[in-house]
Amino acid sequence: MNVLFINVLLALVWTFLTGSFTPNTLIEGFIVGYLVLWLASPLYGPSTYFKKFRQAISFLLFFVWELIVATLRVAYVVIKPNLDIQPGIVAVPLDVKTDMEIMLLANMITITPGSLSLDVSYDRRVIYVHVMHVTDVEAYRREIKQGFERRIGELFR
Amino acid sequence: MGLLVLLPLLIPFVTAALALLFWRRHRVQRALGLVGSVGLLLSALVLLVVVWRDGIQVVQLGNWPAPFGITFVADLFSGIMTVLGGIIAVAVVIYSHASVDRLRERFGYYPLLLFLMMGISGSFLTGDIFNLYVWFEVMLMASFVLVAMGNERAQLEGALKYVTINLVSSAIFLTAIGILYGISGTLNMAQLSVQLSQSQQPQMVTVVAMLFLIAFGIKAALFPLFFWLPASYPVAPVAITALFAGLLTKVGVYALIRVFTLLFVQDIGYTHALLLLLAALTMITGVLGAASQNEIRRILSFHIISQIGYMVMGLALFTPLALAGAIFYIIHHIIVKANLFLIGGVVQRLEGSYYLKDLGGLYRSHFGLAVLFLIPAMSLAGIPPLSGFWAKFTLIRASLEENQPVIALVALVVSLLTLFSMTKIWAEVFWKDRPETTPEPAPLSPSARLQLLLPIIALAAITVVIGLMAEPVFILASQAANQLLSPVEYVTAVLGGTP
Amino acid sequence: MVIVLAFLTGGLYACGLYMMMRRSIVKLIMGLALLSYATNLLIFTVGGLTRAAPPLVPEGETVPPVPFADPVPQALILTAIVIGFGVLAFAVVLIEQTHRSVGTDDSNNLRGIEGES
Amino acid sequence: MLIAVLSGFGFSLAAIWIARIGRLRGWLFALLPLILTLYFLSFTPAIIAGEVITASYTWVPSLDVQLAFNLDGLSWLFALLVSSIGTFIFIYAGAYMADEPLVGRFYAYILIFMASMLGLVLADNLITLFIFWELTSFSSYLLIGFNHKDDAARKAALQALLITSGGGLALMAGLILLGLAGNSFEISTLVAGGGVAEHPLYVPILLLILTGAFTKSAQVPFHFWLPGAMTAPSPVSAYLHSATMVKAGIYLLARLTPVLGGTDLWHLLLPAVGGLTMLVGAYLSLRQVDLKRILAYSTISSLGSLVFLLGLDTPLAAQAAIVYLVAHSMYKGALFLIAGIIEHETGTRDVTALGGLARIMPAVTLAAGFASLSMAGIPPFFGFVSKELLYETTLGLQDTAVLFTTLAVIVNMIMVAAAVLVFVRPFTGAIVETPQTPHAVPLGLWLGPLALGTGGLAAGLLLSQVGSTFIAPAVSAILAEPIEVNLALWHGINPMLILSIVTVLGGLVVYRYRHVYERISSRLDTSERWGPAQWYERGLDAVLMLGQLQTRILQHGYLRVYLLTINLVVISLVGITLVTRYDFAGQLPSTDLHFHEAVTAVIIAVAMIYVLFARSRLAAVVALGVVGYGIALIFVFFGAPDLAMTQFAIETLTVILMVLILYRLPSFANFSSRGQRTRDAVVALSVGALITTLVLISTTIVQPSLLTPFFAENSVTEAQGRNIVNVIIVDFRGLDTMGEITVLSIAALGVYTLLRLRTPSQRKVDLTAAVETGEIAEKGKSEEAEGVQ
Amino acid sequence: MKATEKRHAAQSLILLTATRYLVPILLLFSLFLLTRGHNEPGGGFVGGLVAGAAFALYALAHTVHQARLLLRFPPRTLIGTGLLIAVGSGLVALLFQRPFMTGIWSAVELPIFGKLGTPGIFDIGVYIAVLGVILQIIFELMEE
Amino acid sequence: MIQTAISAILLTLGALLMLLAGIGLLRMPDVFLRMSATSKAATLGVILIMVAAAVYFNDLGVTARAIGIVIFIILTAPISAHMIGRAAYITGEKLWSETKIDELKGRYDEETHRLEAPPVESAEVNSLK
Amino acid sequence: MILELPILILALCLLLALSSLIRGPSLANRVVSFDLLTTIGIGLIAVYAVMTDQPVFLDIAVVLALISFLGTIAFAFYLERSQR
Ligand code: NA
Ligand code: NA
Repeated sequence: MNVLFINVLLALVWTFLTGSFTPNTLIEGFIVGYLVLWLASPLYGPSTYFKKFRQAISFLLFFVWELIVATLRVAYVVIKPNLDIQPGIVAVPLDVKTDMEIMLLANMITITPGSLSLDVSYDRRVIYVHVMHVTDVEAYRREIKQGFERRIGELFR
Repeated sequence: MGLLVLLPLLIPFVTAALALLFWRRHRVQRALGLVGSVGLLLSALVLLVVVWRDGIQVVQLGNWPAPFGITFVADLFSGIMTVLGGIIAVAVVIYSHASVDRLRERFGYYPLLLFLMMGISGSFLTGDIFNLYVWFEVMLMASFVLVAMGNERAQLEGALKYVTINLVSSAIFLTAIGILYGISGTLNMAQLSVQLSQSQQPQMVTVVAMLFLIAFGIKAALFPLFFWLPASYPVAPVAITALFAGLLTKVGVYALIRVFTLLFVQDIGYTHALLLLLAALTMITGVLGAASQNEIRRILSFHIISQIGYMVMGLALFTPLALAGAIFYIIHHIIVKANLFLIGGVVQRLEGSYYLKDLGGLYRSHFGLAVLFLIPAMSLAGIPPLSGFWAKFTLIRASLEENQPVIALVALVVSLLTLFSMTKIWAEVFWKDRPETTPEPAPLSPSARLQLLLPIIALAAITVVIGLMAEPVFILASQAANQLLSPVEYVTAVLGGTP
Repeated sequence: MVIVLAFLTGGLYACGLYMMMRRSIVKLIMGLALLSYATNLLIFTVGGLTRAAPPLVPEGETVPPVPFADPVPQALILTAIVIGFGVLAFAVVLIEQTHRSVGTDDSNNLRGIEGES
Repeated sequence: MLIAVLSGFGFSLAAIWIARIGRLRGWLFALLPLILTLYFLSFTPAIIAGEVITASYTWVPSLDVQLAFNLDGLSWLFALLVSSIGTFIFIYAGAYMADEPLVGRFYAYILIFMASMLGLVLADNLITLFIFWELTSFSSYLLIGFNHKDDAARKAALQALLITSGGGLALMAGLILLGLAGNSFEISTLVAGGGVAEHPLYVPILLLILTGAFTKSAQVPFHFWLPGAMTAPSPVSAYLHSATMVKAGIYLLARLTPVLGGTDLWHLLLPAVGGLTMLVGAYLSLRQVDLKRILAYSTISSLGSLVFLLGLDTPLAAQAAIVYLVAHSMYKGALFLIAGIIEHETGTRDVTALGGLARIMPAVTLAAGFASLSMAGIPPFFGFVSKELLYETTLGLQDTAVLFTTLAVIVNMIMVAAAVLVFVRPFTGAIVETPQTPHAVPLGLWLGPLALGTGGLAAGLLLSQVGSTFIAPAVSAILAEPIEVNLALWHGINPMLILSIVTVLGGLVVYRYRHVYERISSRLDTSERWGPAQWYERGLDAVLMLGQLQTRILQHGYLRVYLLTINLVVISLVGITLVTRYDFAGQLPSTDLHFHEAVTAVIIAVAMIYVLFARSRLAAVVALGVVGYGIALIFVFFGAPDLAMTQFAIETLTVILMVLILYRLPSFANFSSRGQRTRDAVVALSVGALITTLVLISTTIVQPSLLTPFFAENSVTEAQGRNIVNVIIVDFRGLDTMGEITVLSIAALGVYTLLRLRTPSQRKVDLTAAVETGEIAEKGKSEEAEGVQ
Repeated sequence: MKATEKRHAAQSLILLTATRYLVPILLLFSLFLLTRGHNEPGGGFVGGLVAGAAFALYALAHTVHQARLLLRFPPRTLIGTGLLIAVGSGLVALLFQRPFMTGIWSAVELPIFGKLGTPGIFDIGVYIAVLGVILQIIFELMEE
Repeated sequence: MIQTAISAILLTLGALLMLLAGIGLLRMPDVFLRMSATSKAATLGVILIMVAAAVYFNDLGVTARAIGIVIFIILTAPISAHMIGRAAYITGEKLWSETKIDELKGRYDEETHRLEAPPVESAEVNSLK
Repeated sequence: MILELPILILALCLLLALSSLIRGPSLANRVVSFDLLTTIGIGLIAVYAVMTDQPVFLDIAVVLALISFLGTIAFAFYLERSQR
């Protein structure tokens, strides 16, 4: 992670160089710094920074995408005159193990409209999720495991 | 630098805060209690002397000029009150050493007591109406805790009423301050005095005065707002009750006197006539209530109410003599009333009860205590030449001079009924034989004896001295009254400029 | 808005006092809280209202741009809010302890020493 | 002279220790009055010469109170009576109370009394006089209640105290008014100045002062305390309740005669009350069988005679009064002491249960004989002279001579009968078996009575000297002009002599037929039920009942009604003031309103109303939170970011607090009836409406803040801060904040104390509860945590 | 971070984990509010409240006992210390022959804090005292 | 100007999302569904509003604050939902009658509130392991 | 001004949340409504800051965001405890 630190440092240097201390310049600086670091990456030897960074970005994009889609879905449900949903509470087995990963997963599930993590079993094996519209329970389990859980697992390992 | 004016506030504050740090050190707590109260008394005495010698003392906190910052003002009246606070504090702290159980001492009894004294001193000395509210709250909060401290059922029930009603009073007080600021644009009492006297809306000022009357009337236990007092005072530990009985309601009276001499003098014909009516009703209801009681602390509690009536009567008559009488009455009452409760505590300690029916025989077994009771009791009843006589005499003379025979009559009748109550206690507790069911008095350990009796003896001595040397005390009260009646002096001292 | 706030203040007083006059001591606490809001709002209203102009001096200047909201009532209310909280905290616990010790929520059963015959 | 007055007080402080010396204590204590007697006697030449010896010490000049003393004929005579009779009483008491463990206290009280009495009669300042007056009442209280274990003694003491102090308070008002009316509190100045009788306040002054004097001197209808006071030890009865204290009222009337006397009202009231008292006292005295009560009622009668005489306000009457007073003090003092001896020796005071004591106690019998003869008015005793003078005075009256002479004769006949009763029954005849067997009476006991009895004889024998030495100066003082007094036993056969003979014979007849008298009087008597003593009892009961009633009404213990009362007071005081004093101009504040503000207001309003009707306490807490958040939003809209932040934070903490507490409390219950709710709603709404009105009025009063410009200008330049609100709370008004954090700190301590402090008894209750619910383990843990600190 | 932290049956794993991140954020922000209060909205009081909220959150998620350990000092000591700091900042003025509570400013200017002066110290006292008060109350109530 | 326009659009969108949450709150039949509707819509709404503010003021401090709020909301909103949901379930909050499946049923220990995973033999859960 | 529109909508939202809060019926429902109410409050304050061009108001939003969470947790805490 010390590469991230250098990247942030470079962003700051950039803002000083440009002399304007606004968010825009900071973001500019970060992007410029990232490019510079990528070019100079051999200097630092093998680092997962760039991979992780890409994974993080893609995770973020995935999350935002999910968010927008789900929001629209919920919006539709809410606005539609008749309530046509099939809610249920589903137990999803967990592969991620650390507290941080579990928490992140749970939060992602909740943030995504239409689903809500209710609790994690005491032995951390299962997360219980309330789903607004669940036609196929197994499919839903798979969807979670393939989507959020996989990505979180990648990001942290 | 004016630190002197602040010392009565800061000494208890610092000692209390220190006591929080030495929570588990029982001896340190006790010592801090003593240091704080003695420091308060000494600083208050010096302050009073300085005020007497050099006139009103003022300190502008934070060095901000008068109406803008908070001003602390010591005139004779507040100086006297602070000294009285100090006296009672020292007496109560010493008495507490022997009378308050370890458990309470371990739960912050002394810091609470010191915080209470801090609030009281602040209330006496501040020259800012909102700051007065703050010190009132400090005082009340500490008193809330001290009343409830111990969690006995009776305590909790009494505390509930005490807390609730005082909070309503605080809300009214705050409301009044808000409106006062809205219509005058200032909070400094000296400047308020100037502003209100020139107000374009004097009627509105009178309306606000009513709010203050109610707020302080509740704190002072004025008719018909006194009910919290008999409900709560008798349930606290007796040292605390003594402190409350002596000081707390007098803070309300102090505030009444302060605002109705300094701020609300636009419509005296209305406001002070109302005060006079309330004073009469307060005297009567208080003393009648006492007549119907059969427990020492309750009898004494109701008498506080009736005596508040005397003090307010002095304010209502609004002449130099009457106001001097009121101040004299306050001086006398604080010393005497606190002492009576302390003695009641000793009686309870000896015979295990406050109920007259369970008591008796102390005239034979504890003649010294009997004499010590008789002094404040007879003083309270106005038997000459003890302090209470002079207070009563001055007020009655003032009312007769002002051609107010009705209030004089009320004051006289009430004084007779007070005598009745005091002799009732005397006859039942001291003269009557001890009931068979009551066990023999438990002997006191020598140290407890000293700690319990020393404050009582000292307060009784003060009562006697005030009675025999009434002249200097009266002159003091009289000068204080003159200061109160000429607010110009106060205003000039605070705001600067020439009188 | 002044008129609205005037009525709101009055309403808060009325509700607070009404709640306090109930026999249930739990309601008493609610009443106290409402009363404390009421006084704060009163000071705020009577002190004069200025929209969206906090009494802050911009960096590099020495006086706030006019008009600005009167900081004095704000400071007073700040103190009052805090004191109100302290008092309320104590009162809540007091009520809980009273209930625990007496076992009733009905203030009619809490007549204390006055209830003794 | 100050020392003379104060020595008694000083001695009283040491009395308890002096009393420890044993049997001789009476003689030792008597030294003080003896010295005082000699001291006062030393002024004899000066007094005869008409001099007035004054002494004045400043005490409370600001209140016109001086320790001013004035020794003239009147006060000198009284001072002599007080100290000389005191001497005998003290000796007597030493023997009488030989076995009394509390004798030291007795002497302390009686010394206080003696000193007060001296102060009273010597005082020239009205207030000083009053102070000593009250002290006599107070010491009398302690002495009447001396047998404090006895219910009757305590009751009598209280009765005497309340009656005399009640009168005393009237007296105080009267004296203050007198001082104000006469522009001086010095009696000598008032006497010299005059003019009080024409003052508009004369009538109240006179009525008030008379009330004081009448209560003290046991005039009808205040007389009933005196017989009750007989529960006191006999020396007290003799000293206070016959010889001296009860005469204080007489003294006061005599003293103030030059100031207040001579008016129609004076001439009406004093003789009327005095006459009535004479009759009632005499009538009642013969109905008694208790020796001391016989004497007490006869004393009342005599006091009535004295008031009567003073009311006549003539030189002759004044002379008669003084002679009567001296004579009475001697014989009645002696008789009371004798009654004490009898009780002491036999264990009873019932005259019907006594007899033949003459053989056992000859000296006492002699003393009793002398005193009774004086009382009966037999020449050459001094009592005879007093009776003659009384008749001479009544006969000299203009319109009422017949009435008052008849009255005097009847009263004196009864007194003769009483005197006979008091002497004949106990001392003559056969010895009667009594509860205790009487022994020879020691010197200490019989010396006093014999001296006083002999004194009556001696005064009669040395009549002219007595008249010029003792009586004339006093009379002169009363009338404020020099008077010649010529007393003689024999004036030839004149109406007075005839009346005296009639009186004695009539008295013997009355004595002989007193059974008839008793039968008739007991049938007629309704005083058991309607007498003033019953008024006193009923008055006392009424006060207690009123107190209880009032306490039930005002101090009922219902918190909600207390709150209702406060609201009603607010409505009435503020509302009435507003309506009657405020002039509504009809101007309204600005009405502009933004949508989001309106919505916020609606939210607050809805939430607060919801709080009222919420069924569950937690729902109410949520609604309360909404109100708080709503108010915070208002703070945001009107430029108060600090306030808004604080309000949000505090609100959240409040919610947490409530949540933590409330789940331990029961859910909401609706206890009150519909009627109560409506009533409370109306009251609460009225207060709310009042507040709304106040706010509306205040906001139309345009008074710009006087503080704000200063803060705005100095915040940055002087206080180095750009957030003016923060600068105010930490700097301009930093002390408020200091108080505020103190309040918080105390509240935190309070919460801690409430939750943790458990008295041992409570702890037991809690422990059982904890064991039941299995909380005990957690409790231990938390105490551990406490131990960490 | 331990994967299997021992926890109470009723405690929420999610909340427990979240507090590890939330508590420092809250504390940081509370200090931020304290330091800039003199110039922008904030101040010792709100700062103290937010800091109190942080520990309260910790206590809610874990146990009061653990929160006490995290705090290190008993709340009462914080209260006393806060009060003494507040009054002490006022007394500094006496050394400069000025009335109690007169602001004494040093020339030193700190980055966020601005100028160093006794009113700032006073605010720190307020912060500490308020923190102590809030925790004293909340801890006691939760322990009951 | 363009900043103002962008922020205005974002603000309106954010507000509309909140409105959506509000409507959802009213329309949804049980507490879990309501939370589903609100926690996300409102969170997204706040995020949009914060972005708008950051754009509008274009100031580091404001942006930092906006980011702070966003992070904090993302972190806390789900936790709130989880805590309420869990508590609601434990206290026996009724699920909507149309609810299809409830695998949580009976998993909470009544006394300790300890949550168990479904029994090992539960095929559908194990099948995915 | 166009910025009036968002604040109008948000005010409307507040009313919706309030009505839901009052409707309840269970405490959990109310807490959810309350939670939404505070979230809307955060948004409202931010919008107000933009509308009045006063960035300082954002600080209030931060405080509210940080601390209101605690209230919700406390309610949940209570709900659970009340069951035990
Ligand atoms: Na509040
Ligand atoms: Na959420």
